[in-house]
Amino acid sequence: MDIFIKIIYAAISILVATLYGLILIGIVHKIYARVHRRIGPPVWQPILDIIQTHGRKVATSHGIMFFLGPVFRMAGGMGTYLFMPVIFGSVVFSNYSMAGDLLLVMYFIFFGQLGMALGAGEGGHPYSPLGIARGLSQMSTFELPFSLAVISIAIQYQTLNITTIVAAQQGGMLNWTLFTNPLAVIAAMISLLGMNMHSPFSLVLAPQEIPIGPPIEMNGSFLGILQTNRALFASAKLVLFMNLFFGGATNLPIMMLKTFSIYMFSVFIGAAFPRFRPEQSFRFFLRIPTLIGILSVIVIAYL
Amino acid sequence: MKEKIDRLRKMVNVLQVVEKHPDLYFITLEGNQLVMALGYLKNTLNFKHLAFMQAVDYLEDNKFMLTYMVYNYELKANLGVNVFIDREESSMFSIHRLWEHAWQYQRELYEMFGIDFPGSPRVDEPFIMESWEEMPPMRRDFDTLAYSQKTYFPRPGRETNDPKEQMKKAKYPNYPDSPKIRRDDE
Amino acid sequence: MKEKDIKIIEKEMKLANEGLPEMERDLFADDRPSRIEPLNKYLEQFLNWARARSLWILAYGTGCGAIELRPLMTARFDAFRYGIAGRPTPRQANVFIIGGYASLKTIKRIVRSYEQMQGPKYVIALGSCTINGGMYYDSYNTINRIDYYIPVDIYVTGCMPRPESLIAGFNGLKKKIQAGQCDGMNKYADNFDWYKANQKQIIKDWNMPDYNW
Amino acid sequence: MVNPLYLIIISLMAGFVLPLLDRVNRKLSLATFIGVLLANTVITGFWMHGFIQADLGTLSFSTAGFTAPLSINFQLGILEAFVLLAINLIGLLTGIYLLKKFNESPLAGMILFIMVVMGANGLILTRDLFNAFVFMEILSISTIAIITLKRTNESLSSGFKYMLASGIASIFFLLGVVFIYFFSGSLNLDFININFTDYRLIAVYMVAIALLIELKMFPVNGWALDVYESTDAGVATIISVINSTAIAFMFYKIMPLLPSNFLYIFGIIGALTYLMSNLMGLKQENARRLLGYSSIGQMGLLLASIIFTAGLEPVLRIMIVGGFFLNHLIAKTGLFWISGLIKKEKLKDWRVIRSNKSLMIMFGIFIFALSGFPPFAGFWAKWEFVKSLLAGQNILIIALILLGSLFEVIYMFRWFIQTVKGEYKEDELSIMPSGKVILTTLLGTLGFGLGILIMKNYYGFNFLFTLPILSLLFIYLIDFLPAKIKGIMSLGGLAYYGYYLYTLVQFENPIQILFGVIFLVGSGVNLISTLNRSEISKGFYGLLMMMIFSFGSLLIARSYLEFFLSWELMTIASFLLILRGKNAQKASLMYMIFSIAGAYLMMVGFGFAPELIGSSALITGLTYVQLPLISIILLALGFMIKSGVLGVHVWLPEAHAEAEADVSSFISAILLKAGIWGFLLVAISVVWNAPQFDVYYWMGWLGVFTALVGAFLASFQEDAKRLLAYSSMSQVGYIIAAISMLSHLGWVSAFYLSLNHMMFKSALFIAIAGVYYRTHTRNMYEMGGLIKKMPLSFISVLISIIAVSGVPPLSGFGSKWLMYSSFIERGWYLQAAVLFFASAVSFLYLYRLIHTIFLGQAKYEHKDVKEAPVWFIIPQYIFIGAIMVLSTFPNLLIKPLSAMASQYFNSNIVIDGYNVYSSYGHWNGNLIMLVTMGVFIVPLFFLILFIGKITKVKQFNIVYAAERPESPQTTHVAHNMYAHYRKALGGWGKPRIWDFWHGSAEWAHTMGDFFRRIYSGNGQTYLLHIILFFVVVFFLGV
Repeated sequence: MDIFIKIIYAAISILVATLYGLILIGIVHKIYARVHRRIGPPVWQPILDIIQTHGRKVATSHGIMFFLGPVFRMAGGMGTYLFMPVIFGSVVFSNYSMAGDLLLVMYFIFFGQLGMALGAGEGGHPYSPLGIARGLSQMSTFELPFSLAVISIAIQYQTLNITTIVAAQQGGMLNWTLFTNPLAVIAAMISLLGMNMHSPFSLVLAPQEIPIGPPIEMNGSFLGILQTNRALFASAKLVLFMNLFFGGATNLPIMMLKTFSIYMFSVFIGAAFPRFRPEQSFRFFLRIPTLIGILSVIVIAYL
Repeated sequence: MKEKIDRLRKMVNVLQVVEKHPDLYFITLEGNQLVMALGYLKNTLNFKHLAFMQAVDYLEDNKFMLTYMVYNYELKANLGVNVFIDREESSMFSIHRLWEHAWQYQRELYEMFGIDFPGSPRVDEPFIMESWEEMPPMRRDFDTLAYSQKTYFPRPGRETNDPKEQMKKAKYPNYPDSPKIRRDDE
Repeated sequence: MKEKDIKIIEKEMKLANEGLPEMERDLFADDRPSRIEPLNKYLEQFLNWARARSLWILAYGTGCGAIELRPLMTARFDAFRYGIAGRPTPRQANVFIIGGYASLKTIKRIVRSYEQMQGPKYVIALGSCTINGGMYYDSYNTINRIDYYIPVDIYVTGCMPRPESLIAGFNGLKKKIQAGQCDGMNKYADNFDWYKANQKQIIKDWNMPDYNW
Repeated sequence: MVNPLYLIIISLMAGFVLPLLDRVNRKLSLATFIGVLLANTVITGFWMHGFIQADLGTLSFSTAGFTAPLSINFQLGILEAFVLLAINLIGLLTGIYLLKKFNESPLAGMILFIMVVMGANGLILTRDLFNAFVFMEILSISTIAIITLKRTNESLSSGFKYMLASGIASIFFLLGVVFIYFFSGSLNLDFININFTDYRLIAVYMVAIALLIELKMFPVNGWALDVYESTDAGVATIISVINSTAIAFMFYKIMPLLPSNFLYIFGIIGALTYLMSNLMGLKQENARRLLGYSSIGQMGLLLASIIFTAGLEPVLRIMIVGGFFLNHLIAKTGLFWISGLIKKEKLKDWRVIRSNKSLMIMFGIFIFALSGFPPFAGFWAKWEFVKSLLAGQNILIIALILLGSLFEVIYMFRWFIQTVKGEYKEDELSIMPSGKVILTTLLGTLGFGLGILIMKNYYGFNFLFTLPILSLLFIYLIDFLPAKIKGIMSLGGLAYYGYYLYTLVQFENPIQILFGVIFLVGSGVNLISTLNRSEISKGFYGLLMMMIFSFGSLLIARSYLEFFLSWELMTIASFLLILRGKNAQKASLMYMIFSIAGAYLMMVGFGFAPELIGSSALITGLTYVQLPLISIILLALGFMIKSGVLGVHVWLPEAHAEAEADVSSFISAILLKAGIWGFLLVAISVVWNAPQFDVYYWMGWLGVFTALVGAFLASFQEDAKRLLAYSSMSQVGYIIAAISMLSHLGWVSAFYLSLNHMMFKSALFIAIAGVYYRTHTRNMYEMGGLIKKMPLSFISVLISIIAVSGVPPLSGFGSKWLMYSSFIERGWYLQAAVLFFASAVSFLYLYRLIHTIFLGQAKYEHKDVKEAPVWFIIPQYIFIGAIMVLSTFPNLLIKPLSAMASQYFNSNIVIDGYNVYSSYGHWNGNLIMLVTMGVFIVPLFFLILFIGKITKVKQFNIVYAAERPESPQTTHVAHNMYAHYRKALGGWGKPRIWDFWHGSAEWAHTMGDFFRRIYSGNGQTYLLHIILFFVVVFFLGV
């Protein structure tokens, strides 16, 4: 019985996160439009888009792996989300965080990416592997500062358990990692730019170079699932960052406020900068952010 | 400019010189002296730039006129070099070794007029007319209207008006006839 | 034989793909497109409502009319506020704007892209040239009636029509979609042989499969 | 006991009688000739028998009715008897070998031959210095005469050079003898009992230098090379073996007279000779001259061993000196004989030897024997010699000898590989005289038997340790059977072996069981893939079983020697297996060189290690001894070479790539683990007896960077097997780093990774083998789209790469989780970050592997490709099944592994149901699996529900910017897939380590070439060398 309640809670949690993520994307569109002095689409436009893509009557598939690619991607997003506690102290939003710690979440992010990469690969379109090669390469470089930041906070809190990390940050803003370990947060936030793949790090989708990269062959419901996942995955990543660096959240509005602020960080940077070339992007991550990350580890561990 | 043409005269047989403008001359040469003349123009007389090349179909004379427009950066002047070639066995020397980009013009001329340029790269690849099977469409004896009506399912009920007459009729009935513009070749 | 059986056989009939060299026939699908009926009337109404508000244009400027899409999408006219967005791949787009005259060379690409779009899909024919050839009616190279090659949902006349008329066209398309009258996909499938014959009549070097999935 | 005088008398008599008999009939003289040699052999054989039967001490025989010192006396002890038997036997065999030649050439040849043998016998027997001089002269002069018998320009000139050198040597010797007599009043070695100090030194010095010159020490040996090059094979044998042996024995006899500092210098000269002549041999292309260099080197080694074993107990000394001596004797004789049969000068022309199977095997045996591989005598001698040198702290000598030995191995094996693998045409076949082949075979068998004899009788090895060799022999006997039968027999044998080890040997430590599973169960499953071989596959299963049984022996080895023996047997087997690959010349040579270098490091490392107490397996035994730091470093380095750690990894991709498809998986999945096993053993010792210096901290860094560099290199490969090889390097880096942590969690993760790596890497290699079997290419960009043709292989590769990458829910995540937890717990933070980076980079190559082979565009030429053969599929799916089970129930593995590691450390992980808690975090593999399945199924159903009418399209139905794809080749993104990454890395992406090793090889060859130039081929230069040598060595000594 317990399990069923847990499953229902998880379903609620995922629904909320997905809707929130979709609205978030809608808001970003609105903000971009306002920056361009446009009116912009309604904030629920992403939801309409998803209904539209699922409403396609026909679809083409290149094979089993192509078929399963979006499923892997969605499972990756759902899993990443489900293995994290979203709201500190909430039963509904604690998800399956008892299954593993921060390492699990970090590695489960790859699950969806790998599956999607395989699915897109079977599509046979040359842009898919091009985008994936770029994405994987970039991923390997921004993982370095991120992992350094994670190690830094693991040293700081003497644990890898996300709930414990959040608990340690309760009781005032100054307890947040942002203020107790600013170097780690800087390194992680820069790698968040890469993770969110807004420009200047939008190598994978790169509409003018390899339109639109891996999902170029994805159509109909495949695309719909990918878009749903994009929303869910975005909110999962934001929740992760919120938990690790910004004190977590004790209720839903706080969660939304914090994740929204974190997201705006990369949105504004994305609106302001043009895209890097791949090698520029890789070098960027391997230089300053990595140094900041190393510094944060050294400061925490040895000073 | 004149001086340059005079120097060219020493090299080749210049049949005709027309001055359209102080900066724009047209000369007519013999076909078999063309490449030599262009080479001389480019290398010695400093007409470094081939602006374009084109063909005109003189159906009545059974001739094509090819025009090579070259440009001198020092004089800031254009020189059009005309040659007449036979319309039936239309063929001309390729100048892609003088100006590399000429191959593209030659390819177009081959497709549109059927003028062959032996040795020009990719000259027989379709330029814009993939799978064209009729005669080259720019030849004046090709009736495009008939072809279009035969091929492209014309929509019935279409009315075609002369823009001038139509404008006059619909909008400016009192507008006087504009003076006839005199053109040089008339 | 009953009519029903004939239909089934037609459905299962594979395309010959005769334009392709023997070696390449294995590399292209040879299924025929078929008519798809909506599952449920009310669901279809709901979906049409959503479809009408989420129109994804294929970012493919087939002619000079494509120049009008820039002001349409940018700050002046901002079509995105109606849910009209560009999409770089035909797999994901559902609106195809034929931007003006379609030359011999372009019609091949238009057909290919149209067939690669996943239905329901809509075609907006922009400019006079798509209707009767416009000023190119007597050209050796410009087709006169686009609807002989792919089904068209909305025509926007003019040469060139301004973005305002294009937006009007979109509004018309929206109304048609919401009314469930945009069935180009099924029309194309039903009259597949006729369309194909027309296409093949002008595209002489048919080096693609009969239906580009 | 026959009086040794008869040896001399018979020979002299024969010398006189032969001309007479020859008048009668050539057959008669030949018979007499052989008869004399036979008689010599028989007599010495009787002596040897006598000495073995009863300890007779040393017998002295005097001449002319007087006793020494009045008369010349012969001394005959077991040593003399042994050496005499050996050289007379070789004399006899060479005589038989040359029989045909003597039949056709003038009689003088036979007489001279007998004289040489007689001179050698006399030199060995006599105790009188002047008498020794006489015998030496007889030996030299008859040798010179026999050289010049050939009557070519080269042989005449080389004979003349010989004469010059030996003339000077004789003068020195004679002068020295005169001085000795002057100082001591006696010529008899037994009666010279004064100390040759101060000015009297010159006396013995001259004698010794004379012998050194005759022994062809560096650099006064230029003449000898010309001799070796220009003479007949049989004669070269005489010079290299009989002549040199007798003089070396003479040196042994005068050794007591020499002061110790000179002895030390002579020893160094011996070792230096070994090093230099082998260094110069590197550049040789002429077979005979190469053998000459090798002979000279071996003489140097012999000299060094005679000098440096002086203080040892006699049996051991005989073992070492006799081992080197016999090894040289047999191998060099054999090689010279073969060179006589081949009649080709150039090394690469020796490939005609492949027309005669047994000769080729013998060639291999001689090469292996000369390089000091078990079970040949040289191996035991080298082991004991290094040990004794270490006891005497003679590091310099060890360095010289081992370096020299390395060079010898390099050129010997280059020759071997060239010969065995070179292209050869059928019409190059030359008919070999079968008699000589039989003789050579006899000799090879003799050498082999001798090695086995030492192994069984001196060391008394357990049956299990000889099993690798026996299995090789046994399977060679049944090699005519089809491969499938042999494979199934091997599988059965392996199963019984595993059962036997498990039940009867009784593992002392669960870690042994873990590695037993990796070695034996892993091998067993991998063996299934070899059943695909349809042809007979000659020699394959023998080598394979030899390798597998060596793995087993490594597990249960109880002493350093047992371990090292098994290690070397494993090296032989794996080398020959790699060599079986089609283009494996370079790869196998590199493997051999690096293996040997590693083995030497290990040998020295074991030499430094304290003696073990008791007879338990090494894993227990090593815990009771404290290894010195130098030993730890050397051993660890040796093992790391075998596992391909950064810096010494260059052999690894070559060997993996070029080995046969089904061998690569053995190398990667199992052979590398042998290195890990050794590394672990050293670490176990360190855990209990921590060294002063934290060497493991740096090894940890080495492992970490191995992981990173391996991952990067793998990403930039075009060759699928090379990619997997670098991936193995990367994974081994993880394991090395995890072991180096010396913590509980670290070791658990190392064990976990080892087992996991064995499974997924086997599956991957076998899958790629299947792909290669069908597509006949290893270049990934030539494949593509095979998922539709080979779905089963695809699934297994998919599961494997998920397991490699560490993505949950499969078992790879367990290893990653354990690893990072342990690194953070241990305080190795930056290392953990580098490993994070490495594991992120590993996605690059994994995706490349699966994409470029299975996804993307299929090629026209692979239209009719079928699924891999069932024999490849079965083992893959066994591994995949195991991975899936361990992923779902990770505690099946974590619990025992934790128990293994907690023998050495305090356990700090708590296992509660399916939960594993470390001090930093927790992990519930089972729940992860369930949740993952849940979140996978939900979108799957959703998709199936909403997808609408789905059309399955083909590979060219892609949106190609409104065009259609031109061809699969131009549409498949595969070649240089990560070009942008390479560009981003800039100068860091250059293969510097390759450049380093290439540079080293180049440098060694240049040095060899440089030193070779001192041999100008001019007799006067050689004389100058001798004089300079005389002076310089003297002043060095004084």
